[in-house]
Amino acid sequence: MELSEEKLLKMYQDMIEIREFERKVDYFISHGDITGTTHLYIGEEAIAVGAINAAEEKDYISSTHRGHGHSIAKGVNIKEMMAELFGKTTGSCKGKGGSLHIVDSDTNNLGANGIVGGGIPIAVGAALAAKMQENGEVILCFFSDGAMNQGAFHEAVNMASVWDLPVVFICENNQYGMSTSVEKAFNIQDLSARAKAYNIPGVKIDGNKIMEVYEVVQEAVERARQDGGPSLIVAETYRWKGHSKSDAKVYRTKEEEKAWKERDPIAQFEEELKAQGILDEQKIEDIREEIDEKVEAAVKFAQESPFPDKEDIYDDVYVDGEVEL
Amino acid sequence: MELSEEKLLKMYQDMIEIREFERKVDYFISHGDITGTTHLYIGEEAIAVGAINAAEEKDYISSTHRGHGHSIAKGVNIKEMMAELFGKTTGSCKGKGGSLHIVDSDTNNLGANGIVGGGIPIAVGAALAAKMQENGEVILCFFSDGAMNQGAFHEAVNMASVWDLPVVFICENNQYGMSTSVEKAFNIQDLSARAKAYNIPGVKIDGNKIMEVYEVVQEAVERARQDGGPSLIVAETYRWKGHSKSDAKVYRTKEEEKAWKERDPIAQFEEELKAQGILDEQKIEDIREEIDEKVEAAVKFAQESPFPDKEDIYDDVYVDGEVEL
Amino acid sequence: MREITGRQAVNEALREEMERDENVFLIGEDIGIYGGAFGVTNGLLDKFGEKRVRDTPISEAGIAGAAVGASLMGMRPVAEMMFMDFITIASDQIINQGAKIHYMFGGQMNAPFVLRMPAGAAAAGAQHTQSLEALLYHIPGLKVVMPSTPYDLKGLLKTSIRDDNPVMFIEHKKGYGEKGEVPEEEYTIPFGQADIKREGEDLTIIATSHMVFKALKAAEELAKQGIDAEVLDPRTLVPLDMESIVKSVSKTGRAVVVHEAHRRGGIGGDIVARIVDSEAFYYLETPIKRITGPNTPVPFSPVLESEFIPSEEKIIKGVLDILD
Amino acid sequence: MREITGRQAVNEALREEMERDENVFLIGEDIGIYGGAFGVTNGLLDKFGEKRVRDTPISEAGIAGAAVGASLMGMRPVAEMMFMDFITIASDQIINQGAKIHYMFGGQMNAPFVLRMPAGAAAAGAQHTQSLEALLYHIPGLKVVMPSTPYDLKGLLKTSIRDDNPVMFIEHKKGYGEKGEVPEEEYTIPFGQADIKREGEDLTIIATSHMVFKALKAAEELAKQGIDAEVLDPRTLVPLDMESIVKSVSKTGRAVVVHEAHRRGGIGGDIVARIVDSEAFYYLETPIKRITGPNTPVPFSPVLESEFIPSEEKIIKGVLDILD
Ligand SMILES: Cc1ncc(C[n+]2csc(CCOP(=O)(O)OP(=O)(O)O)c2C)c(N)n1
Ligand SMILES: Cc1ncc(C[n+]2csc(CCOP(=O)(O)OP(=O)(O)O)c2C)c(N)n1
Ligand SMILES: [Mg+2]
Ligand SMILES: [Mg+2]
Repeated sequence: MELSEEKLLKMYQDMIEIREFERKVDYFISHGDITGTTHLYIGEEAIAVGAINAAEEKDYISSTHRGHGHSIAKGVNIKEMMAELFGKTTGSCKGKGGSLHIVDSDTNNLGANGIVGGGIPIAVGAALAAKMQENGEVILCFFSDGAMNQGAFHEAVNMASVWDLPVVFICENNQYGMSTSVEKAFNIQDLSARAKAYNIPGVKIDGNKIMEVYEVVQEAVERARQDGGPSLIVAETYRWKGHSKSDAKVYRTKEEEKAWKERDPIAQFEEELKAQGILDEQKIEDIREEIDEKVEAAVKFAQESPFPDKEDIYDDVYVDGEVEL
Repeated sequence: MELSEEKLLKMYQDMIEIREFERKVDYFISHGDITGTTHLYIGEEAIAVGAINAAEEKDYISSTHRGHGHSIAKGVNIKEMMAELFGKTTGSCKGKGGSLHIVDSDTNNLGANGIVGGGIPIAVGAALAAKMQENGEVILCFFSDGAMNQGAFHEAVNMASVWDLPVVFICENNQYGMSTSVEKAFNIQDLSARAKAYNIPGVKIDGNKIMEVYEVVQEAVERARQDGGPSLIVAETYRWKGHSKSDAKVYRTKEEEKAWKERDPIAQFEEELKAQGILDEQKIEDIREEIDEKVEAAVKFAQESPFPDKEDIYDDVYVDGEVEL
Repeated sequence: MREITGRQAVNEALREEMERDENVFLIGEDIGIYGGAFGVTNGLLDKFGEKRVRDTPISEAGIAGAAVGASLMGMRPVAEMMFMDFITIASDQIINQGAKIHYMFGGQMNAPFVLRMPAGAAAAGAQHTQSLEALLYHIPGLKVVMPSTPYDLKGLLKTSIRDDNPVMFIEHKKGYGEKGEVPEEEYTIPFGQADIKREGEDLTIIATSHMVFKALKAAEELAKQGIDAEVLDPRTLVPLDMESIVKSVSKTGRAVVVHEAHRRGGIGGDIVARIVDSEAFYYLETPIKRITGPNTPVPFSPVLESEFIPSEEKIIKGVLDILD
Repeated sequence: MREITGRQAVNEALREEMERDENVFLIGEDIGIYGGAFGVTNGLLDKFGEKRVRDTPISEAGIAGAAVGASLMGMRPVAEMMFMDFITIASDQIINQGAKIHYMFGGQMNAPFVLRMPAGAAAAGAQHTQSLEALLYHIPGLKVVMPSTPYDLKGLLKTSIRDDNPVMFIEHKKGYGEKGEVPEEEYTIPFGQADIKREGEDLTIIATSHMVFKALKAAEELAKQGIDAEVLDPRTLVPLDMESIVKSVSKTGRAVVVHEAHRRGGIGGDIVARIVDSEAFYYLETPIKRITGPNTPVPFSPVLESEFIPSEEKIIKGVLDILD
């Protein structure tokens, strides 16, 4: 896999940006500036960044409730995303969506989803369109382990398989759906075994190794693009933070958390890039500084942006026409 | 497999009874005495009879839209079932259910289901109860190929697997869901491969060979009874008739139909029993006569029974209490 | 003018829209070689091929999701639920996804798909006979169309396919066999325009879907008794043409609402409430009656099923009740 | 009397019923060690073990189906949907199976399960905030309970668990934190009995779930302006205590109905229609107003969400409108 230095650095930057963005979100959630709850992507950065960079810009993604990382990797304007979390009118969804519904049509991002597994049939529908339009576009469909036990997963993956649709199913197996471990929710250890039920390629990979993610996803994307049908990739990873704001994490041990943190996807990639002479301490510092500024600017934008007007509640229910009162 | 002559004869009789019952239904459907539509079990008799006889009386079944055969094998009173099809007040459901909702709590029959796959989660719930009650009961859950692409199948089988529930999933693969062939609806040839997705035993068998059905189901039932968890059995078969009343069968060939009819499960079993000296022509004639009489009696009962009163519409909405008008 | 059936009307609308716009395609169970459980898509596979008349596995959530997803990419899917009762399986995609995408995404995307589904009692038991329009009517973001005549079926289906929002298109099984005049020429019918199917002065019968035919027959009977009923068919439930309803009820001072769905929580209650909350309240001379299916599942037995379905006689009785 | 929160009230009801009847068990997502997304089942795993407090995979159709199936075998499952919005995934099991089993099987079987689910807007966007009671209210065979206070939550949940029919038990997220008096002693509350939460002479405010608290506050405000509002909480929607509603409205001659759900097709319309079709019609001095969530999905931004939820001010304004 020969990647340009530029691309490798971009991927590294994306990972840092995700982590720093999420740290800020964590802060503002716990301080009440962001209302409701949110699901942080910290610890899983290698998957979104590796996968999305393995595809082309014209390709699409569908995302999840834990979706900030996917959106950043796909190129969302983080000012707008942060403003959305703050419920501001300048947000990605004009404040109507919040964290669970970040979307970005400019970057071919079909949006996050508050329903576990809810985005999978939609991704398959998008892939059906791509196939009918013969435009060579591929859809990356992200979800986590919990979603694999939704009926929607089953129906949609089967349809994608039967019709050879250009979609890559990427399971971010972060070992838990909320408090429920994969051991409790599945009777299989290797979730990629589910691919056999649909006769599509299935592979389990180390989701904390960005280059592994990149390579495997790229292969799957190219196969899909050549009309070779869908694949299932299960990337093993871990969410460092609680499931959401109010999670006391009583269902897992500190040791387990520690072990996974030692396998930090960013630190691992950093080591690689250092070894390749692409990164050094100075460069890392520069990058971090740049990203800090970018994230700070997003926060500032979000904070300074106005809330929507009350009357905006009636907009966007229908494309045309009015809401009945 | 040592079965008593008595039991073998009973199984043979059940198969004949199903076929003759269904032939009568076919007649009365096409003559308008039975309204609506119905789905005939002709050609698939070996599965219901083999499977249900491999279990014990105390075990339960859950059935499908093509459910007359399961009900007969489980011991339903065919007078009541026929009366139900005629919409009579003496019917299994007092005329409220019709063919799609035959049920018989006396014989531990949890009922047919109009929703493809709809009975699978219910069977799993029943199995959960059996497990909690530690009563050694097993649930036989019948469905056909089409149901395997319902999300409900996926969710329910996974739960049964994770909790080691005493349920045997029996797919009657009759090659079609309505007009849609297994080839069109699946990208796998052997549907029992789906078992791997849940790490349960999965096996494909000849569903037109009753003793094969019997043996494989018995093993699965005993495993389930010993707390060994669920299994998936895919029994290959064919429905001789159209999907339902109005089916012109344009989606399949006469040759295919002929080939399958040559593999008639009843004729095959008859040959076996003859070879074993359990059956001869005289005995066959006696059995057929007896069953003809039984089915005729059911028809007579159905025809002579009264329709419900209009006011009966308001009964049975709730166990207690009234319907709001 | 030529007469065709409801079934043909739907078929023609699909055919014409598929000819007009190559992005329109059909997806559903057994809609291809089988022609649909009710024969509605007959012949379309031959004309447009498997790509545009796509048979699916029995996966209603998958079908609805495919429609949502494809619609986001510029396609114009027309998905079929073989029976309306099966929206229960697809309802996450309908209610939480399709209906809300435009709104929760702040207008960034829209989902222009149509979901066609036959409703209504027709000898098939509790799980194949429901009229569940109230469930869709409640969900902001959906448009809900429920036509009666072949003319309305055709014109409104064409409008539905061209609409930029998710449209729930509810057909009635018994409407497939009803005949009516339909011009050869192209036409569409705008949403939100009720149709006065019969003019009258003494009271307004607001009836939906197949009940329109029964209401019209009841009105003829009533005419013999000197009662002049107006029969108003809303045709689209969302948007609902309250203006015409209010106008009619203000004129007649009396109303009955007729639908086949269960009374409790049916759309009839909402229509009553909207009338009561309008200027028509001040013209009301009598309570507004609802003549509907009862609050029971739909029973199978023909005797019970015909008791379930609001009959001409029950409509007449309901009308006479409020005229006393 | 001691005061406890809505959350504690539900928890106590579950605990007591599980102690009373060993067939009662809980099933749902993250209800065990996590104690439920809203902490409602806290401590129950410790007390009753994994067998009776069963965490599931994220499979709502499977959960509902498991509840239906287990209930047919003599168990008394209490299943939780983590958010009411997820009934969309389980709705085939709820609507086509659980609700209809007793009826379509001619009374041969019954399905005594409870489905608990938190509804209501609370800063979580369009897919986690809906009040979808209208969808359940429409389906014959279901009982639908929607309590407000801790006292009602506890007493009605106990009744629900003992009921022999499928009961949809709708909690409000904001009700979990509300405090109220709840006796130490055992009690249950019968279905179909509305509670007059405040007596008054000038008009009737019919309010459900968390809107009861707002209606009571509005009534206090109105009292300062010399307007004496009666606040009626139906508590159970199916069965609905129309007798009390008709009595109250006949007394006051005026009514407003308040719910958080979207107006169109919400239960408010049905209640209005039932009032209009009752003897209370003849006592009505003004139109009946509905004060409800608008016909839009629930938006996320706090500014928009608080515009969505009917406020004390809006209730007061609605009341003043009809009093003019
Ligand atoms: C259908 C549905 N069920 C339940 C929930 C509540 N919920 C939100 S996230 C979550 C856990 C999801 O687990 P997983 O799919 O593994 O994603 P992860 O949070 O691990 O990224 C649950 C149960 C939901 N949003 N949607
Ligand atoms: C959820 C659902 N979708 C569609 C239907 C309509 N339908 C009834 S039977 C049937 C075919 C079922 O195929 P399969 O499960 O293979 O059963 P078979 O008829 O072959 O016994 C269909 C599509 C239904 N009843 N339920
Ligand atoms: Mg996970
Ligand atoms: Mg089949």
